[in-house]
Amino acid sequence: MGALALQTEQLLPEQIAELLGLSGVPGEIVGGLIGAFLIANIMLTMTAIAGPWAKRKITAAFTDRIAVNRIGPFGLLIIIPDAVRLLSKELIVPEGVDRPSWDLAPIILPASALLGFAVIPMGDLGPVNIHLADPEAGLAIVFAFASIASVALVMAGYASNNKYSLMGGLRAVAQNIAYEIPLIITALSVVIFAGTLQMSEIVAAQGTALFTIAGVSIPAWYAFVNPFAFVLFLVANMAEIGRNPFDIPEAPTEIVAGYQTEYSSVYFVLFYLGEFIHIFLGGAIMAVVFLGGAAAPIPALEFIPGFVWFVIKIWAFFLFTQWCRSALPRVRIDQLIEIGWKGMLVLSFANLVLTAIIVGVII
Amino acid sequence: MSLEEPLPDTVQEQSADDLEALLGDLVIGREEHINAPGFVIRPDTVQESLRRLRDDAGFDHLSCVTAQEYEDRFESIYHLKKFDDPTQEVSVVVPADKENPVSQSADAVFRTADWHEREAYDLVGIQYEDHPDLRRILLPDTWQGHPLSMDYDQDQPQIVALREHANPLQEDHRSETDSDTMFLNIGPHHPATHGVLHVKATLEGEQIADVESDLGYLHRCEEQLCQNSTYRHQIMPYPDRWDYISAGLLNEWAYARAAEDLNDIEVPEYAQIIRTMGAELCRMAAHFLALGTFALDVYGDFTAIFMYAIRDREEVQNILEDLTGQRLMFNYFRLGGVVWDLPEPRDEFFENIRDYLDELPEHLEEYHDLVTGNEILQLRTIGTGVLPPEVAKSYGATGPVARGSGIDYDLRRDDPYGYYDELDWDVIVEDGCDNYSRLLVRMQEVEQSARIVEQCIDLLEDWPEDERNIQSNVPRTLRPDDDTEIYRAVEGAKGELGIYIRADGTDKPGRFKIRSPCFSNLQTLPEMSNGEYVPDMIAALGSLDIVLGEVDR
Amino acid sequence: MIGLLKSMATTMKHALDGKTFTVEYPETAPEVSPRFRGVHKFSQERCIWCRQCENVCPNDTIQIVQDDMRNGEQYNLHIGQCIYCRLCEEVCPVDAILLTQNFEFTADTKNEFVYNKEQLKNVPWYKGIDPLNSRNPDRSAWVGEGDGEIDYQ
Amino acid sequence: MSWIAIGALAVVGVGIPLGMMAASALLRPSVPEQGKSATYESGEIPTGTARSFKFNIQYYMVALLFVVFDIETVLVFPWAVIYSDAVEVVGITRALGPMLLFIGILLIGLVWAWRNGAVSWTKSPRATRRKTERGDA
Repeated sequence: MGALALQTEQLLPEQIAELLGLSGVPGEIVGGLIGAFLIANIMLTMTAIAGPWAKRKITAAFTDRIAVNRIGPFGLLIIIPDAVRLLSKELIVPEGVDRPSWDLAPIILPASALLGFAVIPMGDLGPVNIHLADPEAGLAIVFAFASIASVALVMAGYASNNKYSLMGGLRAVAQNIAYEIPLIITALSVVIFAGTLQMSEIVAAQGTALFTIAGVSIPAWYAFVNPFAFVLFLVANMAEIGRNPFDIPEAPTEIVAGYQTEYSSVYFVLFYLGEFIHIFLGGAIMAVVFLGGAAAPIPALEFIPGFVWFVIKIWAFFLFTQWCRSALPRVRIDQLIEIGWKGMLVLSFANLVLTAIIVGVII
Repeated sequence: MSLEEPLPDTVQEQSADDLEALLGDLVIGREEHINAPGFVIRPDTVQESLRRLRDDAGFDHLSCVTAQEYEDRFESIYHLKKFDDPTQEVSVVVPADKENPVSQSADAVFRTADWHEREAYDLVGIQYEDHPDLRRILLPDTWQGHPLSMDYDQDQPQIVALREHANPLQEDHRSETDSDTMFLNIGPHHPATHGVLHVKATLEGEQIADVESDLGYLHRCEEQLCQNSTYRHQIMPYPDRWDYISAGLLNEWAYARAAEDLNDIEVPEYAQIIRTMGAELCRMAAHFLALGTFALDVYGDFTAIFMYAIRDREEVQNILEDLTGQRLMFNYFRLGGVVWDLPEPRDEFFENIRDYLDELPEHLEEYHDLVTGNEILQLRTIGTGVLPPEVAKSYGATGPVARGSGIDYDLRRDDPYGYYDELDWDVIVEDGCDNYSRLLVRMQEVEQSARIVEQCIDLLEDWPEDERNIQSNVPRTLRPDDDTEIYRAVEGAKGELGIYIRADGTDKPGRFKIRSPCFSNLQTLPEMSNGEYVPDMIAALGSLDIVLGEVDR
Repeated sequence: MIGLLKSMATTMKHALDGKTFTVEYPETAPEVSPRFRGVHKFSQERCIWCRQCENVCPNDTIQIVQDDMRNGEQYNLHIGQCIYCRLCEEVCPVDAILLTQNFEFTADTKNEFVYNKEQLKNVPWYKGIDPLNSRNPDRSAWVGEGDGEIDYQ
Repeated sequence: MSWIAIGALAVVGVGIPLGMMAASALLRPSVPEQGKSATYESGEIPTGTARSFKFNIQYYMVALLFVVFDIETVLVFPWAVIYSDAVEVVGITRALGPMLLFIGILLIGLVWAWRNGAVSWTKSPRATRRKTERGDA
């Protein structure tokens, strides 16, 4: 093998470039494109499982029902007819829509969510390190990409020329920006520990053991180091991705479907896709920042590839969103804004200052 | 405690002559209805008469307004009751000119008259003077003629045009403030309107500036259907279709009670117990659905609570299916009794009910964990959709809506029928007046219904075999005397469900009027939601627990 | 906060106990109560063409055509319009019409729901249950002996 | 170098939706009808346009506050990164003190906004008035 031997520390594009025997900028570009295509397809696959199948199955479990079980094992093959069905629906363009932005919004939403995954280290699968890029400002970049989504939502809401859509779009933006700051400030309290914004470094910083009880070592994941920040981040994250109890931008019983009311056919699929990738991105950020990235919880389980652990963690987050959906009512827009500004913001600052003091004292 | 008759010193009682003296020269004639004395008054003294009866005699509940046309005149009947003692009733009969039927509106005295008079105008064609907004209510605005009037051609087809709705606040928005409003149609095809209700909402930002319900999408001419059916058999299947969400037996009882009193039919005690048991099972099923849909409105998706409530409801429906042969459209009551005795083997049937009742407390506990104990739900429902008791009374709200506003009014206790006064149970009253109270009332009423059912099956189990008489001897054709009139109400799942019947000497009613509790309850929606947020309006609508089949009839 | 956790614990309990309330319909056909009222079954052999069922039907679902001699020619029943009130079965003096437990019927158009006497005769029993037995004890209990007219022809 | 890879994902991220749109365009039927293209308003004929109404002022307030606090978080980022190193070099007081002051000033701003009701959802005066009018009636 020799020169072709892959090094797991290398990022995915470099590995691909090396495999193909390319170097320099052309190698970067080809490797980048192939790597990007791989990662995008991983996310598409996960969404395809989550949307038409897992979401129904999970909801059914909470509601004592059976749900999809006809096609394939456990009904898994429903994904294929569902995809065909959704793609082959007629696209209805309502009167008076603002055409360019109405068409752009369903592209921007999934794209922005996918883009976030560029900097997420997803662990290694055998010799392959699934990590596209590792810029030094990784954490800031992922928040920046994720928040592009609000632009898509307000575009969709405004362009649709529909009152429900407009209200949904406005609610989405108000909610996103109200919870953006607590989200970032809480993440910063973790950055104080790690001392870096680079994703791989944040993961590496959680690699040590926090303490050991009866031979079981608890890893120094920031969820265990600072559980308060973890809970705050979880709540802000739920609001950011618009899941119950913060699903007011879509609120079916009030504003029908919010910003996606007027979308049909593939445009609707793209919104759906974008939302699911957003949930997974939310889960990925949780995993990287608080749950040790792709690390196994205990050393004994390290034989399982990191990528599997990573997928388990983001699916755990997805499951959590569905769990909340089964049991929690949605809050009202005014309550949401007040919880955001008066509760979450203050708590996140308190958390930041306290963390800084504790870290300062200990060091 | 609950079954005590209201204390005599708190509720004044007046004889018919007292009332006549009170009304004085306003009275131009007397009528005798089976349920109450009737006073004929001139059409321009409606407000004065009703005000005297309300303020000086305590008749604070305008239960129903019935309009009808005779050969020589139009007539509106105001059925008045007391919230404190609904057995005291009086009918105010207002004849109107045949050529030019104009009558004074009672809206200034009882707000509930607003919609009832609009319905009377719509279907019969009486014009109400001083009415704030006399438009059609059940039929489209462009409809020609009044279907229950005598000269109406029932066979003539009509084309009804769809029109855009005008923003009711549009005219004045520039003069008052510079902010703008948005007119929004919520319904008829909307996830939260419980059927085909159309709510015209004027929004200001996220708040409701004005809301108006537009009814009639599910109008099926139920009154006229009943007028064309025979007393003995053909009417009974229809009440199941008013409040169709499994409150069927409660509805059937409303017709049975009115028709039995009209024809002097006795119901055997054994049949009364079966009726009571069946009706309370229906009430449980209806309240479970109300709980589920309310959760659906507040939680947003078809979440766990909705499914759990449906599960419990299905259990009740299984029992009802064994008893009646259907899950929703029971057609189980007959005049003078019920159609079938309990299913054989009886032990198994009792066993099923007991099993269900034994599990019920655990399930209710689960709902309390899931719903009422949930802080976000409390945040959402406590203090929203407030309906003060005086307002509720003025709008004629009844049932859980009234009891959630602290009005202690339940016809099962206050105007006893069936076997209720022999049993031990409580009327649930909560005085929070908000969405949360109405939710609590329903959940506790399920417990009380379970108590009633349990006592009923105890009685039925021990009933001697040779005395199981399920039906009294009723002629195959019933022809009540010409011009006898009766108004009788029972406590339906949503409130006071009343039936007015005027016999015309044939085997079919001359006028059949349904007083639907949902119709009156829905009228309170603007009171509860103006100035509130859109989600609270949705929650308030959910807490009213309307069934459009009963609103539109 | 306690309430929220309790709510979530309750739904999780349901998710984990593995019980389902729904069934896989065609494989697990539901138990139907013996009294259940489904599609009608008609027996021309029994029918005496008294037309009481047509008379009592609240919404004109049953249509009977007779010749000049009052011999029955057609017996049509619109099962899509029927409200399944069972009054026709109740009034029938000879058990010529019965409501089976059969609730499964399909058609492409509304007109196909008009069953003639042959189709009505061929309606199958549901799971082989003959409803007559389950309803028999009370069949005539409701008919009073009062003074009203009996409308046999 | 990582920007090339991120750019590649951006290309793919836009390409996938476009590809799906193209696939759908090949598959889907098109049966235009006037009734279909009306905007959805619960099955009623829509009134007016959604864009004619003015936004609730509340949305501006929230947006303005967001801008203020978002710029602040940008300033906190570098501080958080170097904080633990800085504590070792210059000690806790000098590392934490200025940031406390900075956050303190912002919090005073938040308290001011709070007291002025900018972070509470404003109630529309007309809607509230209509409520009281109804109540009095």
